[in-house]
Amino acid sequence: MSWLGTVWLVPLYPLVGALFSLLWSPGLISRTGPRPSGYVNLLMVSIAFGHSLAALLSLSSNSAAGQAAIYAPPSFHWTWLQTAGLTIGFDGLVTEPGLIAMTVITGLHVLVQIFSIGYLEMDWGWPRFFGALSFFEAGLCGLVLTDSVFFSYVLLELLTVGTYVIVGTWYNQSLVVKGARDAFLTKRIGDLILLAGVIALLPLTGTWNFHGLQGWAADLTNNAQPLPPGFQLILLALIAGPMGKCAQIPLHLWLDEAMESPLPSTVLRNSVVVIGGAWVLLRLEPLIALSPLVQGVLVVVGGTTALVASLIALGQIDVKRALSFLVSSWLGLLFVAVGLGGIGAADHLLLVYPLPMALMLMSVGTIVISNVTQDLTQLGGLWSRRPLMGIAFLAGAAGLMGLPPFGGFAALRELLELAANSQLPLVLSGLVLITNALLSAALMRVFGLIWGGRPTPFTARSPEVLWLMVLPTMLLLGLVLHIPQLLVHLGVYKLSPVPGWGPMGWPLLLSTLVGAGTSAWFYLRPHPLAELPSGLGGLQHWLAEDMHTEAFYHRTVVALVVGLARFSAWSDRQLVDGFSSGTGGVAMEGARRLSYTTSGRSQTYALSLVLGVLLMAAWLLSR
Amino acid sequence: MDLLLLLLIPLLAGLLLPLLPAGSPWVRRGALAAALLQLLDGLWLWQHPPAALSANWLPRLGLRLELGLDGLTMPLVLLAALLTAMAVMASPVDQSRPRLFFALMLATNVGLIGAFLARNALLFLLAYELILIPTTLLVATWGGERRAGAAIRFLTYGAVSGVALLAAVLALGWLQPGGLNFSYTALADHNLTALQQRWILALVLLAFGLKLPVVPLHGWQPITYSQAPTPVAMLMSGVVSKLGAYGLLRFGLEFLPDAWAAWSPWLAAVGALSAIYGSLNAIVQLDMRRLVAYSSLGHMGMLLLALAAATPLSLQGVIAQMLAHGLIIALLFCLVGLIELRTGTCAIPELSGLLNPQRGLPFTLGLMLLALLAAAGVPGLAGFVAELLVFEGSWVAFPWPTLVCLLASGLTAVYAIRLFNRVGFGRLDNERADWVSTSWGERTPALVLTALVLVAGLWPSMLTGFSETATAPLALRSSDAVTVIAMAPATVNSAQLPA
Amino acid sequence: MTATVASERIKAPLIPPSTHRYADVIHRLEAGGSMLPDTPENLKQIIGIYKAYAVPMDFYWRDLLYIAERVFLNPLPAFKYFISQEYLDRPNSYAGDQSQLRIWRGGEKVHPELLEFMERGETGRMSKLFHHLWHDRVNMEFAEACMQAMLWHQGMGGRFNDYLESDAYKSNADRAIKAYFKGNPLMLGLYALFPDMFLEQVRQLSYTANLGLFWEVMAPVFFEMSDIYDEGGFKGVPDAMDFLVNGIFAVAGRPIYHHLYIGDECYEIIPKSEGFTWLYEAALPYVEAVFYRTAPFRGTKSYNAQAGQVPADQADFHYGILYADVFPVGSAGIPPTLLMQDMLHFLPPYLKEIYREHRRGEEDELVQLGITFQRSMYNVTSAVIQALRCALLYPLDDTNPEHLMANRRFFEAQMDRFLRPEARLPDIQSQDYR
Amino acid sequence: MASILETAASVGVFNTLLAAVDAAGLREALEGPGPFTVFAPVDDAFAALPPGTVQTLVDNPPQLARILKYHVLSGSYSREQLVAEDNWDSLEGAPIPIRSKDPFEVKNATVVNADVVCDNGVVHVIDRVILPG
Repeated sequence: MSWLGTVWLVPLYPLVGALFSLLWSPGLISRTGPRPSGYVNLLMVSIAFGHSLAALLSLSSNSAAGQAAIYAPPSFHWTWLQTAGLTIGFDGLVTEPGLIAMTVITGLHVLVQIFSIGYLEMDWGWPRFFGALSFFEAGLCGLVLTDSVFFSYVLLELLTVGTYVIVGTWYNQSLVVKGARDAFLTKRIGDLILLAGVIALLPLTGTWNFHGLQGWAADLTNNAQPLPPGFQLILLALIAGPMGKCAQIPLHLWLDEAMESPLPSTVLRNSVVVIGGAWVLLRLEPLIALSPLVQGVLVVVGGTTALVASLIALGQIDVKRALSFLVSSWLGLLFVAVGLGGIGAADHLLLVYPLPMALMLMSVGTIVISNVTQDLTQLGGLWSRRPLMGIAFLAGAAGLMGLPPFGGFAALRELLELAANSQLPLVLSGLVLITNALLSAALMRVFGLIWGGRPTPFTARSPEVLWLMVLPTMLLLGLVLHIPQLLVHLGVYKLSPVPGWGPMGWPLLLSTLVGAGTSAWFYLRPHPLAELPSGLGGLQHWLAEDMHTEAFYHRTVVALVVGLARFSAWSDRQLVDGFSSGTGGVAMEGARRLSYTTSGRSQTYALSLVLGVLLMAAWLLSR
Repeated sequence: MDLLLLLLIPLLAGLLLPLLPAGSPWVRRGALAAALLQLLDGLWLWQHPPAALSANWLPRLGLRLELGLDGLTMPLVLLAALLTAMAVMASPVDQSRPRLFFALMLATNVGLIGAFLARNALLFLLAYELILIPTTLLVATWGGERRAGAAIRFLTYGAVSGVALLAAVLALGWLQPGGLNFSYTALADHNLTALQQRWILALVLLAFGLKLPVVPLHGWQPITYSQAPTPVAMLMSGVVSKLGAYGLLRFGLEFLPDAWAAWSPWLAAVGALSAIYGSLNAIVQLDMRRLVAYSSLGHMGMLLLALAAATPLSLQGVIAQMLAHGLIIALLFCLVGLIELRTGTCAIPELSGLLNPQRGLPFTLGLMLLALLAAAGVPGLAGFVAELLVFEGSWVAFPWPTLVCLLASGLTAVYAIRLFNRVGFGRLDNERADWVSTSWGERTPALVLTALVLVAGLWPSMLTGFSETATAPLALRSSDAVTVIAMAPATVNSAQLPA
Repeated sequence: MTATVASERIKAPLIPPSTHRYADVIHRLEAGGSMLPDTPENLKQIIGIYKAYAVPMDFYWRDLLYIAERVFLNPLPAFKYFISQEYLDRPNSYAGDQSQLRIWRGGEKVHPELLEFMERGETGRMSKLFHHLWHDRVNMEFAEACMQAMLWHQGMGGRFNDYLESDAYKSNADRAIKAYFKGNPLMLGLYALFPDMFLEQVRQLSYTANLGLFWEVMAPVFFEMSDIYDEGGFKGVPDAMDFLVNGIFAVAGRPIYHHLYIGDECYEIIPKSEGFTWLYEAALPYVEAVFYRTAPFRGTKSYNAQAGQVPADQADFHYGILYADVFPVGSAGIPPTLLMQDMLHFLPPYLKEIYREHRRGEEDELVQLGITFQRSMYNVTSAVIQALRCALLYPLDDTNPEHLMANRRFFEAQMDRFLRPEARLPDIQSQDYR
Repeated sequence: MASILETAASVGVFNTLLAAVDAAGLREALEGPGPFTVFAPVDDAFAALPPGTVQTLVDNPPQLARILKYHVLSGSYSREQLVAEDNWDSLEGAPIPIRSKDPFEVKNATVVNADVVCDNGVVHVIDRVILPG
């Protein structure tokens, strides 16, 4: 069998690793430590990476034989359920984007699991943690392989469960408990709405396969048929899943709270896991294109998130959160691209995003672990002693802001071009430019507050950390710096004169320079103006607190559910319970009358019942 | 004869057990052996379908010993046998008054199997009534502090249900044109007028709605489940309540289809109400057993929705939900029982941090997480398969109630996570943590059930494979357009992608 | 001043009783006792755990010195826990015939039980690499975490931390770095680019040497205590504490230094002639950093900056063993688990017996021994407090009331640190705390 | 007049101290012009330290020198001058607190004989070895 033909094994390797972790359940292997579970998972993840890389390489050697080879993607089929006319199959399809995604996912997992060995050096919870990481990888690989919207839902839901487990790694800690709960429930809301859409979709389209849906949509357009009634609602339901996964407003709360999980899992979550939602969204694009309403919703949701989340990120004092809100912001831009029908731009935004984000988080992780704080106000002055990590962070930041020749520039420029050609050119391109400026500023602010300025008591001693964390970070740094070359090499962008330069290049560059430059001026050296945001006091606090979204949820959704639950419990006590206590009381009375001597009332009552049945039978017999 | 064996094994064992000397370990082992033997027999019969059995018993009464096993009852018989075995295993080794206890458990089993095997309405009725007595005694004798009240209430509701069923069965039998006839074959011929069907259906709904239960007939359930000893709760919630669903399927849908079809929108609404009501109530419960009880109420609501929809797919969903819920709820009660056995409490506020690997109950809690996720309908576990079939099957018939049930399914996640967060996560209260960890013997039933829940989730034909031919003829509606085109790779290449 | 137990102490007290919340403990300390109540079981527990602690400690100090002196700035120190034979055989300065001040009567090489564990582990005989990979080994990570706590908390008494900023240190380190990377243009180039990055690493290694030299003393002290107890010595907890007090004085003046060996050549990064002593530059900072401060466990405290669960001031860190919640030991995110696991392998039979009789028996040994360890470290801290009192204040049997009041104030100030709610001092007063 | 060390040698109760000064290599310095103020512990003070304390120090001259330097002030100060301040910086670097004027107590030691004037400084005889910290 070829590497390509057996690519369905890739999600299974890490799954085996995750199962292996069960050996270290309490009471099984306890006289020795849990570290082998990590090594086993790393091994399985590496095998998965090797396999997907080999498959990717053999695919591109196929492509040398001709375009046709690429467009004859191998497929595999596995029927999960077949009953009463319903057949649900996994319908794996090995496409080139899928393989690229899979290679990125598995490769990043390898790096992150190595990183985790260092980061969690002092931790005893390896089996659960590494098992959960591998579980994530299995889910994501499955997601890029399946051609079924149903299995996409299934896998997204499993990722939700994985999030719960992994955020719950440190289950003794109170905020972890809360974070795990909120992450699970918020994502589940999105998932359930998605499920409703998935369920409603089938009777309409007769298929759950993305390619089938594409065909159905094409039929609809070609025959100029009207949209089926309720179809727009179904579409809205379908995009709810990606919205939850991509932490878009109003389902963005969980990402912030999920930051209570160990940092290595944050690296993966903020880079590839959130992308899972975007992946599904992109595959639904042919359906979305049918409805201008839904497109508009995407633009509004994505645009709002992009702008607001980058503002919130600017106000954060916790370094993990400062980066996590940027995740929402960037993916908001992707939503805008999908909403504007720019599937190419969205693809590219998706392509250039994960690695720089992972790189920044990994470099920040090495700082957090050695300096015992995530508080940006307690960090500073690390450039001279932690330069490698500073460079890594800068490379990651450059890869996300619109700064040529780095990775993110071309994709952002395409988005800007798309916005400029849309129906609302001024508003939308303004949105993109402002978001980009804010994003750049937020990234530079994090860099300045950690590496710039003067050392604080928390950073007075800050040696570089264990090689197990530095090495993967450096490898990723190399990779991130090479993304533009890779993209040019693969023909995604042209070199003119820098990768992906084109119309609207100058405004984008300008917005980056304004944003990053202002921020650098504020934060790189201890500048009196750096106190300005805190001088605004309330505003920064309000932003840092995520504009009190949590409180809002508490007053609305949570209050509603709790209120309803309390009401139904009350009515249960008053009506149903009261009623049956009443009847119970009558029955007790009857039993008491029947028997004055015995003490076992219920037995007596049972006896009387049996007698009744027998009498009835006797009466029947005698008839 | 094969069929009779299914009944005779527990019957004989139940009669012989009391003859053993008190305190003999063989009482528990004997009960377990009987249940396992019955399970084996059931599995054998599954592979070698037996001929139906028919013999005269009391011909004047229309009572014939008609027994049969079809795709509808096969899985339920297996479930009953399995859960009896698991319940016996889950009973404490030092069970008080073991001879009576296990004899009553086996008596319940006899009643259950009898009801499932019966092909005669009167026989069904007798078995149905038979179950009430041992279960009541089990709750009344071995239950929790408020067992007397619980038993009374259970018995009251059960008696009402029994009387309603009695009336319904008698009416069904009397109204047959060929004279008194309780045979299912006769009843399935639908010889009743619409008015007659409606009256009888009202009785049937009352009878089985109480047993299932659905809102607002569930008054007995929380207190009974919370007071019943663990094995009894497993058996009652796992199988006895399924008798309600089975009864609705058989007596309502099969025997009274016209009335059923006429009332099904209302039934769907009641189902949706039950689902949301049960889930909402479960959210605020402070007692694990009551929480599980309300969760069961919610799932029974979904079952009713699927029954009301009565499409081929939703009926498959009914069977799947009966099995999945039977396994999951028994597992939940089993685990809650284990926690209670060790910590001495079911009160959620008093527990925390049980995941602690050294002094908590990490093994139990690990299984608990799986069980709760299964109850919450997370993919990969049995509950999801059932819910998917229910939703997909009911959507075409009743979209709004289905949506409400979906919402209820979201709320199941709320209580599941709330329970696990409070009980599993957090810091263990060390003052309380003075217990020994669970033994492998105690873990076995939970392990077996977990394995089944997992396998059924990954390989759903375990839930649906039994019954497809049996449910299809019962469908009132077709599940229009519900066919998923299994996209063959070749068609993908040629049709959708540029060459 | 040797073991000044004032058993025949003044009948009529010269000063009024303390009104401190821990007045009982303070009176006990003033009578020459320990913070840990003097019960036979407490004695048994602490001596047993000293033994179980000393065996892995024998590995810790050897490996720490190996890392500081040999592994040094190896950029990929994958085998830093694979200690060389030379360091396994390295004579302990306070045990064996060659020692100038012999504390343990046993041999000077690595402890035989440790050797056996390294050979067989809990799983069986296999190669070092497999033992390492199967995590059937000593958890050196914890030793390094203790070192990092000392490094990160910086100045906690002594001159060590200040010296790391001095020009003398920088030029010594520079010489050592250049010598270490001789013939390695890549690393030398990096060094030229980012000298501070390497210097900071060397500072960490200096603390590694510091901790290694500290524990080199503690291991024989604990071994000797275990031997004395096995022979029937030690009448009670105060005896055990006095042994520690005397030990602290005896080695107070041992030099703390950091040498680097490249082949046979020695580079003195911190020469002995700087006059750094065991007591001031190692023991006291160690107690402050590890017993009192360390860092919040990620498994129990959120590092979320907005939650404010991590104090803004290093001096407010109180997460050491004297404050730690031991019950979650064995869970994720609780670093001391590593140490507890290390001690698990070397528990003396009488301690296992105690654990078998309580709580969950063998299943929660890790937690039970963690609590024992906590008790024992309260006793060590008592020894440190008594030693400080001895060095800086007055004898317990002093007849000058003003001197006694000075002692009282000192004890009360020490006990003030245990007024925080997390402190386990009240718990260890009871034998039921298990 | 004699130097500090000569004075000490002549008294006969400073044998340990003098031996320590030799071991630490401080003789030359203390023979110098100074002037110094020396708090000189008597032999009994050294003997009162737990066993091994002095030996370890003698084996390690730099460390011993550090402890000894703690007993020395730069400059010549009489009791009158000393009690006027709360703290005096020792040659070791750490401050020496003056606890009490009467009786004259330096840190936790009592001065048994103050103001022994020598030609390169002043000696105050104390009954306890004082330690920094």
